[in-house]
Amino acid sequence: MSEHIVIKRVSNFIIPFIQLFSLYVIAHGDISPGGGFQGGVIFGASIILYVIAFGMKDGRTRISEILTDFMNSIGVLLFAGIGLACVIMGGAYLEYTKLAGSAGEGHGSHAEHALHLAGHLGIYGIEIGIGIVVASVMITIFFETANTQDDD
Amino acid sequence: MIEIILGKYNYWIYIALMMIGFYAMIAKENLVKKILGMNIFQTGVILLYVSISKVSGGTVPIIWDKGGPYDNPLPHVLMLTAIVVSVSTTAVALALIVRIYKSYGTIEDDQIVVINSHDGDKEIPSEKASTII
Amino acid sequence: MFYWAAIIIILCAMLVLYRAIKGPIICDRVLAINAIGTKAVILIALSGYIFERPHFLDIALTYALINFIATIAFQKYREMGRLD
Amino acid sequence: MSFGPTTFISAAGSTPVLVIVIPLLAAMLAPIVSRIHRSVGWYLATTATFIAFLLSLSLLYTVIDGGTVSYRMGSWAPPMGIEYVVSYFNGFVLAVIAFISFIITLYGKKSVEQEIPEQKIPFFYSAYLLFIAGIMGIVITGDIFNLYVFVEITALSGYALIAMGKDRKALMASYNYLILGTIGATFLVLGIGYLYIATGTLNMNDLMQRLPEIYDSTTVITAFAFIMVGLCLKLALFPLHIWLPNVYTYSPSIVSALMAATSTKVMAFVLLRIMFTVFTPEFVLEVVPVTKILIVMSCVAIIMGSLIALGQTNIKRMLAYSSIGQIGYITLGAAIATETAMTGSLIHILNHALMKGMLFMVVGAVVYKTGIVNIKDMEGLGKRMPWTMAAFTIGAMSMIGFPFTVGFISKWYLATGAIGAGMWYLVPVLLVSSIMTAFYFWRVVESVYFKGRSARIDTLKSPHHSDEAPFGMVVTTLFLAGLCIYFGLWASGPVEVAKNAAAFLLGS
Repeated sequence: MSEHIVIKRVSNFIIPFIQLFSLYVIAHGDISPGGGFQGGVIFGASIILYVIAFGMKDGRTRISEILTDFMNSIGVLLFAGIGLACVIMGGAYLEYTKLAGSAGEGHGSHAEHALHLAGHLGIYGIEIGIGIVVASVMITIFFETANTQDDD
Repeated sequence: MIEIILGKYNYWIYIALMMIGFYAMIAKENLVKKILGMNIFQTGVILLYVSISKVSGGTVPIIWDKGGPYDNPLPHVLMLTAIVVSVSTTAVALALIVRIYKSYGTIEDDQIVVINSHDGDKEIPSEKASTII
Repeated sequence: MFYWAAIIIILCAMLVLYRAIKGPIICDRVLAINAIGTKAVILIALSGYIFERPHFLDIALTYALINFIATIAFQKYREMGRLD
Repeated sequence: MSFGPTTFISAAGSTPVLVIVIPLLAAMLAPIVSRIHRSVGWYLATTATFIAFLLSLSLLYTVIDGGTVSYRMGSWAPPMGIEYVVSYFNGFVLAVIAFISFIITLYGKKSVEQEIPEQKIPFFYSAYLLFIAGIMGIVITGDIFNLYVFVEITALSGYALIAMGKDRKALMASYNYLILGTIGATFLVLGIGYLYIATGTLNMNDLMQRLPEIYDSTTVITAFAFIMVGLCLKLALFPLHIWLPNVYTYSPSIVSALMAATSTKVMAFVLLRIMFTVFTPEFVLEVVPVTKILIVMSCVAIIMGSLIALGQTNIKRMLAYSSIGQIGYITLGAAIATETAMTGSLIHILNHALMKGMLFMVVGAVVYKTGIVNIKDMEGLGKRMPWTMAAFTIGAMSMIGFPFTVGFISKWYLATGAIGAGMWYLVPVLLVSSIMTAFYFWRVVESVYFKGRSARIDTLKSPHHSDEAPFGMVVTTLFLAGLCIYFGLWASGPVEVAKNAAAFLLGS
């Protein structure tokens, strides 16, 4: 698509904003519509737009196959790892407030603040994990289905 | 009678959607059309769940300082999971169809059945076997 | 006010839907689907006003992005016969 | 982070979730660590399934000592949060599943290396471990929607595993399973939706307490019907079995073994669980006469499964049809719904997992060594692969229900249960099916031991190597064969657990 300068320029301009927006959606997942899944889809869509505009080869140099494979695993590992961290800190699986550790013990506003923070950070970690998985899965599916070469 | 039809229209719509999808899954020969039918089939169930979560006078279940009654958020969350499942099933099915097309050269179910019956029930090829023994 | 705007937009979407179904050539249909998508974006934003929920703007933005990407993808597929 | 004593206490208390999380973590690690060396995937899978097995065993002992274990995800109280429950009943099934999947993983190294293309092996183990994690999740969860999610995780990884078969028919088998499995799962989720409409809860204990007041409502009966149809499709009860033979025939050997040993068994378990712990025995016996329908369907499944198996020439397909018949035994015991018959049904979950897993492992070894899947090509194999074929014979005897094998125990309990319930007319069904089982296994045994060598085997001859399958495959197969005998002679341990589980299910 070498002659399609309009699409290339527009995509170049718009992709950073799409990615920024996806980060916004992930980060505000706990208090507004959106979350890891939605943010991940938007991030994946930005890469898909890049590939559509610039071609598969250019896209693979930016996001290599190894990277998407790693992202697939790391997202779930992040999720499961946070759950296990909660277990190691002495709570139930995915009991985020235990992540505060000793700061969350006792009474008073300080401990309450620590618990609150731990809860939010736990959820952020989970959301980021989900976002990474969804984005990489979207990219993988697109690359695999759009691929016209016979490499099977 | 009219109350049953109008008062519970969400059930009628979901049943209609499900049956359209079900018909496509069973009757269509084209593998991709079956998958489309499957998506409609699952969408029917999603519609059922989302429509039962409506609370009269309720608003979107995102906490908001105006307050007021909220719709039941639990079915929405459940359906988020079901949508993810549906998307992944579709992705797996499409990947399968791509590979079926590569090895059979067609995605029509009846033609594949014919090709399979010509193939017969031959052995699983085991190229290593002759060298091992 | 917002209600009326929403109703008019739905009517417009129906007009475009006619073109999408009838459309003799594929370009008509793609253009029609794109136009319906744009109307949906505005409809989501309007319903944000109607229900007094600014969160809906996020959804409208996302929908606009997806709509844009889908149109480009479809046009590329139509022209090149592939997506990569 | 500090690793104090609390760490270990909470980790020990978290066993129910660790059973699932460890295979899940391993599934996600497999593609990454396989970049170090390609055989790492197998070591990872073995370690993960072994740890899961140990954990499930410790869970079973905890349950036997101290009664039902309940685990709250994220410490959310049960009706709101997801609860994992381990009782007598599912602790037993969990241990069986974990054990069988560990043995099959141990068995599968060489087989996987031969049958799966090398670059796909990491993803194979990833999907394999995901399948095991999903199947354990189905057993352990106490939340009915969570159950649906695990059913779909299992099914999705299952589709991928089946499609890795060498024959291109594996693709179509996987596709057809996908279509029918999705219909089944969607009916399941529809039924769950109706239950949620009727009661407003998704927790199984909560459902059990709230449902009896509204047993006569149409919503509950519709929900039950949807769930039953969905599950019967998933567990391949006779008229709904069409996806199963192709799946077992064309998937890779290790996947056939794993799926034959676990997946339909687990679905039968879910059926039991929904019938008796979400609904109550009164409901399935009196309000809706589902047990009567299920008895008829099970009998048809037992007879027809054996009958169709008689006519098969492909050994994998024969075993698949035999599985369809054996599923009938499990549902039959559930449908008779007395304590003895239920014990037979539950013990058959263990026994059939042992026998059918082992038989498919034997077939996998034969395919690994010779590539033979047709029964008439197996002539003379008894001399060439004596240990493997000895294991096959034990498995066949056990399937027939020979005394001193596990198959006898479960048939004995089923038959006495049927007579005890006054359903003596079921005994001829069991007898006829045993005779037919004897016939179709005899064909194989005759061909293996009492015929000259087939031309196909002679072409494979080479003087330099042993004809027996690799050591790892033979040992694991023989170990399972030994267990078939062991649990046939000293059946009291599992029978005791199964009896308690049956009593728990029937609420007495």
